[in-house]
Parts: sequence; structure tokens; C-alpha cells
Amino acid sequence: MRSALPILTVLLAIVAIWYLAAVWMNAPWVRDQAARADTVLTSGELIRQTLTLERPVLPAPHQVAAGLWEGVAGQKITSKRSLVWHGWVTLSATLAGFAIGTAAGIGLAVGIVHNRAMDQSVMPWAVASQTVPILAIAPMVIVVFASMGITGLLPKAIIAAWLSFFPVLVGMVKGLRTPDAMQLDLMHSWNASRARQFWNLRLPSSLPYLFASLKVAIAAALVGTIVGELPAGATAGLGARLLSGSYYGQTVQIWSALFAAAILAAALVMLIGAVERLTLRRMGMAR
Amino acid sequence: MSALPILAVWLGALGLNTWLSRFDTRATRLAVALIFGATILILWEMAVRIYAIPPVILPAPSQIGASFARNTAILWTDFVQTILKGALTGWLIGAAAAIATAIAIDRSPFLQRGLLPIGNFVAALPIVGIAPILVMWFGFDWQSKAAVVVVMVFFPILVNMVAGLAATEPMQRDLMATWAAPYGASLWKLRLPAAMPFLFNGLKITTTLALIGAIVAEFFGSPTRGMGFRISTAVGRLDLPLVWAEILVAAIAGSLFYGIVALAEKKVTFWHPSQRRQRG
Amino acid sequence: MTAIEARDVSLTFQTADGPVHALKDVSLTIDRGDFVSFIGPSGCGKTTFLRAIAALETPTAGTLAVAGMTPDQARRRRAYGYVFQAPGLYPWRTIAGNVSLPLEIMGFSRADRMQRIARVLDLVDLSSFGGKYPWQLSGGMQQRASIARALAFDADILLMDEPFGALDEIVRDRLNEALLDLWKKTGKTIGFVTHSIPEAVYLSTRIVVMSPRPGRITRVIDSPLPPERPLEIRDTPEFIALAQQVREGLREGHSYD
Amino acid sequence: MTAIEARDVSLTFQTADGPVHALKDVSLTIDRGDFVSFIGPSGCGKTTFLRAIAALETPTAGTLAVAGMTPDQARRRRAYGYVFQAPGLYPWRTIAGNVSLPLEIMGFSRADRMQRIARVLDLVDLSSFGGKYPWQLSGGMQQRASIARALAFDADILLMDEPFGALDEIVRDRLNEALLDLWKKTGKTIGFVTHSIPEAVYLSTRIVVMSPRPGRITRVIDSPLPPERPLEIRDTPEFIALAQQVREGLREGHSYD
Amino acid sequence: QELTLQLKWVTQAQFAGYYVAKDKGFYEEEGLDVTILPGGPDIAPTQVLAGGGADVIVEWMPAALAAREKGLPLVNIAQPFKASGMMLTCLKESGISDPKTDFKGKTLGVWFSGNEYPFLSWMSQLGLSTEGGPDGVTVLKQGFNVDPLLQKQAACISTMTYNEYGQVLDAGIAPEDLVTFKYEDQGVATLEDGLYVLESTLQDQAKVADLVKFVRASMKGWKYAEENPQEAAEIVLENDETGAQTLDHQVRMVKEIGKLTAGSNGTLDEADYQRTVDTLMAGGSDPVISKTPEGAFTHDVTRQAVN
Ligand SMILES: Nc1ncnc2c1ncn2[C@@H]1O[C@H](COP(=O)(O)OP(=O)(O)OP(=O)(O)O)[C@@H](O)[C@H]1O
Ligand SMILES: Nc1ncnc2c1ncn2[C@@H]1O[C@H](COP(=O)(O)OP(=O)(O)OP(=O)(O)O)[C@@H](O)[C@H]1O
Ligand SMILES: Cc1ncc(C[n+]2csc(CCO)c2C)c(N)n1
Ligand SMILES: [Mg+2]
Ligand SMILES: [Mg+2]
Repeated sequence: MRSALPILTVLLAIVAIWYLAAVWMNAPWVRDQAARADTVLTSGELIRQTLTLERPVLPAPHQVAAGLWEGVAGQKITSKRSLVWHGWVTLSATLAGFAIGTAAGIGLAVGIVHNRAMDQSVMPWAVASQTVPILAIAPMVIVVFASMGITGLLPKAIIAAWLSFFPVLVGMVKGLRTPDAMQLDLMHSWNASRARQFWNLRLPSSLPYLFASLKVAIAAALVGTIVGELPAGATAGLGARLLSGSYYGQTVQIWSALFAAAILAAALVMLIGAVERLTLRRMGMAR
Repeated sequence: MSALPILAVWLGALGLNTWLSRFDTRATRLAVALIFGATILILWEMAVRIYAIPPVILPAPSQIGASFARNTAILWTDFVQTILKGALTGWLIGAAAAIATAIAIDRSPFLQRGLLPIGNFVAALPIVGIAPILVMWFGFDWQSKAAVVVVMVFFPILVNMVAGLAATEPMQRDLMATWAAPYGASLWKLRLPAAMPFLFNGLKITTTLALIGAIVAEFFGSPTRGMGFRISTAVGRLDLPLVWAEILVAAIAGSLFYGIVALAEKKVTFWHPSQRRQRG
Repeated sequence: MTAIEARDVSLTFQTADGPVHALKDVSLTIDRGDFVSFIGPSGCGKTTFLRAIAALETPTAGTLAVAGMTPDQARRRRAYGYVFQAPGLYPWRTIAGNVSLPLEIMGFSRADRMQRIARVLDLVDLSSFGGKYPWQLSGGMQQRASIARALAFDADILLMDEPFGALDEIVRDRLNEALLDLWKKTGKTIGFVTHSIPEAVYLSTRIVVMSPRPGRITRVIDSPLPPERPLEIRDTPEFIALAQQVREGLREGHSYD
Repeated sequence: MTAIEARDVSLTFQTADGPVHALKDVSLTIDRGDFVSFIGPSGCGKTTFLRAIAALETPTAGTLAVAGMTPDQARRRRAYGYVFQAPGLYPWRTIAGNVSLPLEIMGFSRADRMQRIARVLDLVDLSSFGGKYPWQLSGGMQQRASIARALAFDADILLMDEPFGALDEIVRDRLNEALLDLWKKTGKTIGFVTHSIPEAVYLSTRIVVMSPRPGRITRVIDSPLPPERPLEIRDTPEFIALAQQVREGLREGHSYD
Repeated sequence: QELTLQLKWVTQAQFAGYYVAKDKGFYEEEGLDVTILPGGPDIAPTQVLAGGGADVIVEWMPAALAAREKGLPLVNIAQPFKASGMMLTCLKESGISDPKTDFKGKTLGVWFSGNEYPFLSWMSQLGLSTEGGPDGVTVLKQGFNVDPLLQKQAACISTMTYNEYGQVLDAGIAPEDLVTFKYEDQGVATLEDGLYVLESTLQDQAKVADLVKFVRASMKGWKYAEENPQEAAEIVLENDETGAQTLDHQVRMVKEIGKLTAGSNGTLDEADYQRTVDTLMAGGSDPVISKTPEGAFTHDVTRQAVN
């Protein structure tokens, strides 16, 4: 709550700058149009027109808000024009990819911590995997899966998982290694098995790290899903919405889809934050 | 049946690596990583041959290598266009802007509390969405790619840098107070050095982001060169080995970029515990 | 009845800057029921020796026997409890949960666990704090909880590495009294590392003085003090003389650091 | 000639669980050249009082004067050096660099810095470690470096918060001797927090005993010991009597934890 | 019988015939269960076909022939589009009026991903380098929309008569302010939107029978769309899952598409084919295809379908 005022101030500043930018960036087109029609515009008329264009270079905030509202509340949520429906399509693939990515990340991290060969071989290649231009292979992934008869949610989820496993891997390796020598020695002095060590020491101490990386991972999964939806002939989802908006030059639609995606991302991150607080509180680790 | 040789190679490599990893010297560690990578390539090549996967779906590593050797001139042009001009310029501008902003708002808790949540929000934004907009604004050439990269890397670095500037221990700050150090001195001698590990964290994360951003942006319009351009045209021409050669370039460039930043981190933050320990 | 027997134990760490001789030809016999303190300047190998007894380090030369077994066999038989210098409690478990953990690992029944937890928490005066989390307790209370944890499974040998180092003098006095009490009641064998001369003198039946580079034993002093030791014993001439003896032993092998 | 003058100083922290009265009506006068030790159980406000003198905390009531100025003015004039309980060295600077840092901030010339660094490092026996990084030194060496840092710029007042808490007895003895020596040579005013009764008695001209909840001064004991104090003075009856007096003062205001 | 059709682009009236055939039950009447996969900017239908993700694809002939030369044996089984809808649309203010003289030094927007071949052929016939410089043209990889023209980032952009050209007009630029060059008029037209399968598919008589049914039903759909543009547009709209299309735009598109499909009953006109091949081979030093293709089309399917 303490930060409500600062956030509002910054938001207000952003909106103000945005309006100015909208006028400035849309003005050339409006002037051109006026010149083509041989009319002279007053500055008031010019500003009014820049803020109400149908295909603005930069839509004004209220246009985006209206587009968002129209997409969310102006349709039945099962309608193909509903952002809720497209959001849902994206969300389901995101969650599936997030689940796969998290499982893979944790699995690899457990392997790395317990197996020296894995420790030395996996990490550099995991880094390299993230430098592969995902957008470039996304269509190929989709095609390869399609050739195996798998279409729809899974290929997108795999792309999402590709991006989200990495933060989980890094965070978990760090987390599983946080127990200090003394805590490990204690376990050793009690002659605890490796499984015991894992469940009673490594796993609980890694949870704060896990949650921190899960927040990064879910945002990455969303990006991955949208990337998967973009080029690959996806027919629904926020990515497809972005693309078709771009295809028809409907900037308002692009921006609405973009904001819908950002809101979705923020909501997901907040959700994980809530789960984190709940878990840590139940474990007595929240102070 | 046909999976048997693949399985055999895999198990062999696994055994070799398990044995090698016991030595844990610099050389064996490198060898283990290389063997791991080589194994993947061999398995890939074997799979493509044994299952007769059509090259337009998945070319074999040998074909990719051949294409790489044949097209070095094209690959170099694309590398310069996308990585050097697009990604690197954008990354440098974005990082400089983020660091400057972090220092600028360092003295204003008000601005920090206002900007950081919004920064986190923007950082979670699927950047692919802004690419078409920025291409529309900044034109087709590398400038728009750099702009996308700037936007992508700005907030992660900003958030890390702000956290870093705040990451001094109370005792270290109190000491500065007991010496009545002016703002400039405590910024320069305490907060900036203390922020370095965080800053590098942000810089490392964003190396891969920068590559993704530059390539994605080419997808929305580009001159007739660049890695993203080449990949999409080559797919259209079913020249998959060239596509994978470009991907290879991207992966090498990305790993190198990451490696250089990690090396710089090691040099700059030599004093940080995470750099002093060998294994965590 | 020998509890711990070290013969010519040496332990060398291989480090990047060359080998570190943490222990060199250390021989020592500890009888069952002894309370032995180890004292010596920083880096003289006290912790290393205790860890070697606990099979947390392996000597590079010499032999070490614990209760007639190798240290590692003794560890597997859970022959000792170990208290580290810092409390090392698991923050996600309550105090009772922390004490319970080794018991769970060793497979004690639920009812047995409950009863043991109650007993040892009472022993260290923490009965009403079982449900609290470690960070809700002061440093001294945490250290007591970690001692309770080491006591809970009733090993014959108790190894303690500067358990009271972080506490203030008054609390330390109380815990010293309590520990002495416990030792008398249970007849455990205790190995105890400390930096404090009065503490070593007050608690021990034998005081082992060590010196560094390489770590070795310079004196073993048997205490003439009676088992019954009120706190005031520290102002008696015997006590002061013994303390003086230890201090001299320390000076001998002491370089500035 | 008063160096520090506290009149009815109170300091309350507002926390989530309600206010914590760290100091309550504390009045004390410290003359120039005094060596004053503060002793008391954990949480009694020793650190808080020292920090208030250093203008690192602001009293919520009462007045506090340092060298005739407000604490904050004194801080701006760089009237004191402060040694924290932990070394608090900057890990990215060498030991010499750490000692140099306050000098750089205060604008000493390069030559002057070099000379001062050499002098104080010699004083704490770290001459050959100037080029090492903090994490390459043992805890005791780090603590000595932090003392050197506080001495380097020669403030009239030296505030030390349990500077020797983490050191072993022998090293502590040496540093106690050295500190006493320095104090006699320079005539500085020293405020010194400790947990150790012998240390307080050995060093001080006055011993301030504090008790917690709320933090206040329960006794101020003037030392009858002469300024010339060999280490053996600790075995004299006067010393033991004084220690006993302090211990009683401590017991008075002490609850179990 | 199940059959999968991979489109070349997203769901829009360009593919009205197939959607109409599916919606109106024409496929069902033939006993076919057809799945229509929409395409996208980076979906190469040829690749999908090679990977086995589709049985039939809609593809432009230049891309199909290029793929054939790359070793992927594509065969044209039907050609619903008689004429090409491709053109270059320029702003009049850029001063371009004659392709032979005015393109030099200008920036032109071109689609890639297999759509660039007709353009490259045309430029090489004009003798213009596509590497930029004062004597050549600077080529932009055009994104998905007409912005480069509106933002004046390019002097000309590629447009289809039925789609992007309409968008330019919709954006508020009058036809008088534009200059257009249809590939048809420039004599470099190549065949668009044909139906292609792999050679191996044609070896299987049962599959060929299905293809016959498919082509017959599809052509019925095309003719229905030509006669009922309004209804066809509505059907397309219903099948568009992105919900981004507008009815007006799709109705106009159906009508414009109708002009391109009008002359075809599905049978490939060999003269058109020859002209396409000639255009592609005329590319001077860098022709799109270098050998005259053999067996790149078959009349078998259409012969049976039409009769
Ligand atoms: N794991 C290790 N690797 C390398 N050297 C080590 C290791 N553990 C201890 N040492 C070195 O061995 C010597 C003995 O260390 P040890 O911890 O036993 O000393 P100590 O007597 O317990 O000291 P302190 O009183 O400071 O705890 C020291 O020089 C130390 O630096
Ligand atoms: N910043 C703070 N916020 C809230 N409470 C504080 C703060 N600093 C100290 N306190 C409280 O004020 C009281 C006095 O603390 P102080 O650190 O001065 O004790 P101390 O005598 O130095 O104890 P110790 O010997 O453990 O160092 C304690 O109860 C402590 O919890
Ligand atoms: C990357 C890209 N490729 C093609 C088109 C244009 N386009 C849309 S439909 C169509 C006809 C295909 O049958 C064409 C050429 C584009 N806008 N962007
Ligand atoms: Mg030790
Ligand atoms: Mg304190």
C-alpha cells in the first residue's frame, strides 16, 4: 500500500507521455491525409484526429483500454473475438509448458546435484540451448510434431517448456546446494541416507530459490507459448491475435492483445507469489 | 531393433563420462562436457540415418556442417547484421540506459517504489509483441532490431541494478556514515562495487534475451540479410541445412557472448563468495 | 574401558596453496566417562580432530578407534551426538521438529520420539518453546536446542565443538552447570572444544592443549578438581593454579595468530 | 573536560510487534581520556547506546553531546572512529585498501595515506598482509584490520562494539595489551562494549553495567586499578574483587535469557 | 476417408472454396472427412507435406517447382486459380510510372518464405540487381501488412489484388494516389494457389480416387463461392478462429478471388504452366529453377474429377 502513490504517479507520467507520443507519431499521417484531401487542419482538429485514428501508428491509451474492454467484456467469452477465450488458449498451453519445463528443470537439477558426470556435462549445453533462436525453430518443432500426428496444445507447450526449464534448472541447482557443510555434516553424523538428505534437507532449503525461479519460468513459458503461436499457423491464442492484428495493420488489436498478455503474465507471477507465501508460511519460513 | 546401436553409443558415452568425471580436473571437466555434446551429435546423425528422416524435416549434423562450410560468407553477413549490429548495439545501449536509470533513481525511494513494480510488469511482457510495433517505428534495418533489444534488456538489468545498489550491508553503510562520506564517495566506493554481482546477473540473463530479440524482430520485416531473415527464407526454400547452420551460428555466438560476460564477471567480482568457491 | 583411542593420527588437507598439516602425530586415549576439553589457538586442529573422531574427516595416517570400532563404523552405529559451533537448526522445522529429525532418521517410534523430545527440551529449559521456529528464539536458546537435538538419541559419546562460543557469560555459566550436571547423571563420554580457559578448567576431567602448524598436542593436563563443582570453585586457588597451567601451555605453542 | 555527555537519553524502536524500549533514561558523563566499558546481557542496549553516540541512531528523548556538539555534528567533523562487532571489511578491497578507504574519503594525500596505513597495520601486526583480500585472512586478522582502519585517521574518540568477541583468548590478551598501550600513548577517549567481565575489568577506567527491558544503567563502577596493567594483574585480589563486583551487578538485572 | 489439406496462409477468403466445400457438406457427400490446416507466415506447406503432416497442400507453383528441384517430388494435381493476383503497388508520389526505368535505386517490399520467386524472376528480366545500389533495387523483407507503404519506408510493396490492395485503400489512400503493376500485365505472371501432392501419393490408386473426390468437391465449393460471395465470406469468417477478419473485407476478397478462379475448372492449363516455367527459368544468372521440370503436374486427377 505504501507504494500505491508512487506507482500511480509513475503510471500517470507514463500515460501522459504516451498521449504526447501518440499525437506526435500519428500527426504525419493525419497531415498527409489532409494534404491529399486538400484541407487545412486546426491544431485542435489535428490532435483530435491523431487520437481517434482507425489504424494509428501508436494508439492512444483510451483506444487500447477500449480495445481491451471490448475484447474482455464486449463478447461472450466463448466468442472468437473474445480476449478471454484467446487468453484461455494461451494460458492452457502456458501452464502445460510450465509444468513440463518445471519438471524437466527440477529433474535435471536433482541429477546435477547427485551425479558428477551430469554436473560437468549438462550445464554448458543448457546455456547453449537457450541461445538457440527459439522463434526460428518454433515452426519446425510444430511441423515435426505435426508429422508425428501431434498438433494443438502440446507443440506450443514444448516450446514454452524449452524457455522455462532453464531458470528452474539454474535456481534449483543453486537451491539444492544451499545447505551448508555443517547441515550436511549433521545429516552425515546421523548416518542419514541420500534420500533422507534430499527430502529432509536439500529440498526444503531449495524452496525459496525454487519459487524465485518459478516466477521467472512462468513468464518465460508465456513468452514461449506466444512465440509458438506466432508463426506457426496457430489459429487461436493471444499470439495469433497479435499476428492477425499485425497482418491487418490493426494496431489497437495488437496493443490490446499485448496488454492482455502482460496482465496474464503479471497475474501468473502474482499467483506463484501467493503460493510461495502460503507454502513458506506453512513451513514456518516466512517471517 | 534399430534402436540398439543408438542405445549402445549412448550407454558407452555415459560410462566414459561417469568414469572421467571422477577425476574432476579442469581438462576432464572440459572433456566431459565435450563428450556429452559430441554424443548428442552422433546420436542425432545415427537417428537421421537409421530412421531415414527426410532432410527437409531434420538434416543430419554432417549436412549442417557441410552447409556451414559452404555458406560462410552468407553466415558472416548475417552474423554482422543481426548479432553485431542488432543484438550487441541494442544490448550495450539498453544496459547503459538501465545502469544510468538505476543510479538516477537510486536516491529516490519514491521513484523506485513506483518504477520497479512497473518494471517487473514490463519485463514480463512478451516482447515478441512489441517487435512489429518497433519495426513500424524504426524502420527495417538493424536500428529497429536494436530498439527491440533495448526494450527487452532494459528492465531486467534495471531491476537487478537497483537491487544491487540496495544490497549493501547495514554495517558497510554505517561505516560510511561514521566517516561522514558524501553521496558520491559512498556511491562510487561502496554501492557500485557491491552492486556488481547483481548487475552481472542481469547482464548474463540478458545476453540470450538480446539474441532472441534481434532475431524475432527480423521476422517482422528486414533487409535481405540477417539471421532471422535467412532462416525464414531458407525454410521457404527447404534449405534446412542452411537453417540449422544459422541456428548453429546463433548458439555459438550466444554461448560466446554469455561466456565473455561470465568471464568479465569473474574478473570484476572476484571477491564475491560465488566466484571464490569452485563448487557450490 | 577406552572410548576413543588415537594413535599417531595425522591429517593433511590438499589445498590450492599446497598441503595444510592440520594434525600431526596426535596420540590420545579417552576413557569412557571422561570429560575431555580441547583448547588451543585458532587453526590448531581442534575441530579437525573432533571431526576425525566423528568420521567427518579421514586421517591420512595413524589409527583412530571409537568404542572399539573404526570411526565410520561408529558413525553408522550412531555412536555419538555432535554439536557444532553454530546451532545449525533447520529453519523450516520447529524446535521440537528439529530435535525430532535425527530420531525420525534413526527410526524411533512416534511415541518414543515424543517422550524423548519432551525430556531433552526440559533438560535445556526449552519445554515451552517446542512449537516455535528457530528464528523466533535468541541465539542462546537456539544453541541449547541444538544441544538437545544431539542429546535426544542418547549416544554414549557427545562431541561438542565450541557449543557456547556465541553466548554471553551469564548464560554460558548456566549452560556449563547444566552440562556438568548432565554428564554426571548420564556418565557419557564428552569431547569438548573451547577457546575459554575458565570453561575448560571448570568442566573437564582432562584438558588437552594443542598448538598449530602442524596441529599437535603439547600438553595433557589431568584435573585435580572434584566432580562436584559449584560455580564458586572458580575463585579457589586450585582452580586459578590450573588455569595458570593451561595458560602457560597455550603460550608455549602460540605464535601471534 | 567532558567528551561525551548523555542526559536522560531514551530510545524506542517502533517495530511490528509494538515499541521496543532499547534505552530508558540513560545519563552518563564520559571525560576526555576515559576508557569506559559497557557490559550487560544481550539486548540491554549497549550497541544502541554506542550507535546513538555515533549518530547512527537518534534518541527519542533526552540530550546527547559529543565533544560539545550534537552527535551528528561530531560525525560530520569525523570526531570518532567506530569498530563494529564484525569486521565489516569491503571484500573488493585489499587490507591496505580497506584501511585507506576512510582516508581517501577524508581527503588525505597519497603520501600521508601510505604512511598511516603502514603505521596502523604495523600496530595490529598485519604489516605483511596489506596486499591480501579480507577473505584470505582468518577472522581474528580481519578484526584486527578493522581496528587498524578505525585508528588510521586518528579521531579523538574511539567507539568499539565487542571488537574482540570472535577471537581466542590468547590473541585477545595480546590485543587487549596493545589497546591499553595505544590508549595510554594517545590519550584517546574510548567507549568499549564487551561481554567479558575480565576484559572489562582489565581495560577500563570505568565500567558501566547495563540491564535490559528497558535498557538502562544499573551501576557505574570506577576502577581503582593503576594505569600500568601487566596481564598478571588479573590474578591480584583487587582485580578479582572488582570482577566479582561487576558480576554481581550483572546478576541483578539478569533473567535466564 | 480422411484427408488433410494444408493451406498456404491464414484462414481467409483466398481459400473460400475449400471452406465452402467443407461447410456445405460437399466433401461429406463424396465420403471424405477433410481437415483444413491454416498456414501462417513461417509455415512452409511443402515442408509440412514432406513431413507427412498433410496429404494435399495449397502452394504457388514457383515454390513448388523450386522444391521439386530440391528433391521433393511435388506434383500439381489441380489448378483452381487461373490468373495471378500478385502486383506491385507504389505511391504515385514516389515518381514511378514505368518499371523498366523507374525502379532503379528504389526500395521495394517483397514477401519471402517461398513467395519471392515471381518477384526475383521479374527483376532479373528487367536486369535489375536486387542487392541495392544505384543500379539495382533495395529489397525489404516485407512483414505481414501494408505499413511499409503507409509509413513510406518503401516506394512499392507487394500486394494481392484481393487482399493487401484493399487494405491500402481502407487505410485511406485513394486509388488515384497509387500506381499498380500487375504481374499478369508485365508478362511475368506465375501460377498461384494450386493443389500439390507427393509423387508417392499418386502411386496409390486408392489415394488417387480420394484426391479425385477431393478436387471435385473443392471445385464445386469454388464455383459456389463465385456465385454466393456473401455466404462464402460468412463461412470463412465462421472458420476464422482468430476472430480478426471483418465481413466487408472478406466479401471483397471473395469477389476479387472470383475473378482469378473464374477461368478454371480445376484443370491446369499447359500454356499457363509453360509460361510459369519460362518465367522462372528466364532469371539470367540466378534463375529460380535451372532445369525444365519433368512430371511436375498430372491431369489424371482433374480428368476424372471433371468428368
Ligand atoms: N576443508 C579444509 N581444507 C583445507 N584446509 C582446512 C580444511 N579444514 C581445516 N583446514 C585447515 O586446517 C587447520 C586446522 O583447522 P581447524 O578447523 O581444525 O582449526 P581449529 O583448531 O578448529 O580452529 P578454530 O579455533 O579457529 O575453530 C587450519 O589451518 C585450517 O585452515
Ligand atoms: N533496528 C532495531 N529495530 C528494532 N529493535 C531493535 C533494533 N536494534 C536493536 N533493537 C532492540 O533493542 C534492544 C537493544 O539492542 P542492542 O543491540 O543495543 O543490544 P546489545 O546490548 O548490543 O545486545 P548484544 O549484546 O546481543 O549485542 C534489543 O531488544 C533489540 O532487539
Ligand atoms: C511473410 C509473408 N508472406 C506472404 C505474405 C502475403 N500473402 C498473404 S496471402 C498470400 C498468398 C498466398 O497464397 C500472400 C503472398 C505476407 N503478407 N507475409
Ligand atoms: Mg574450530
Ligand atoms: Mg550489541
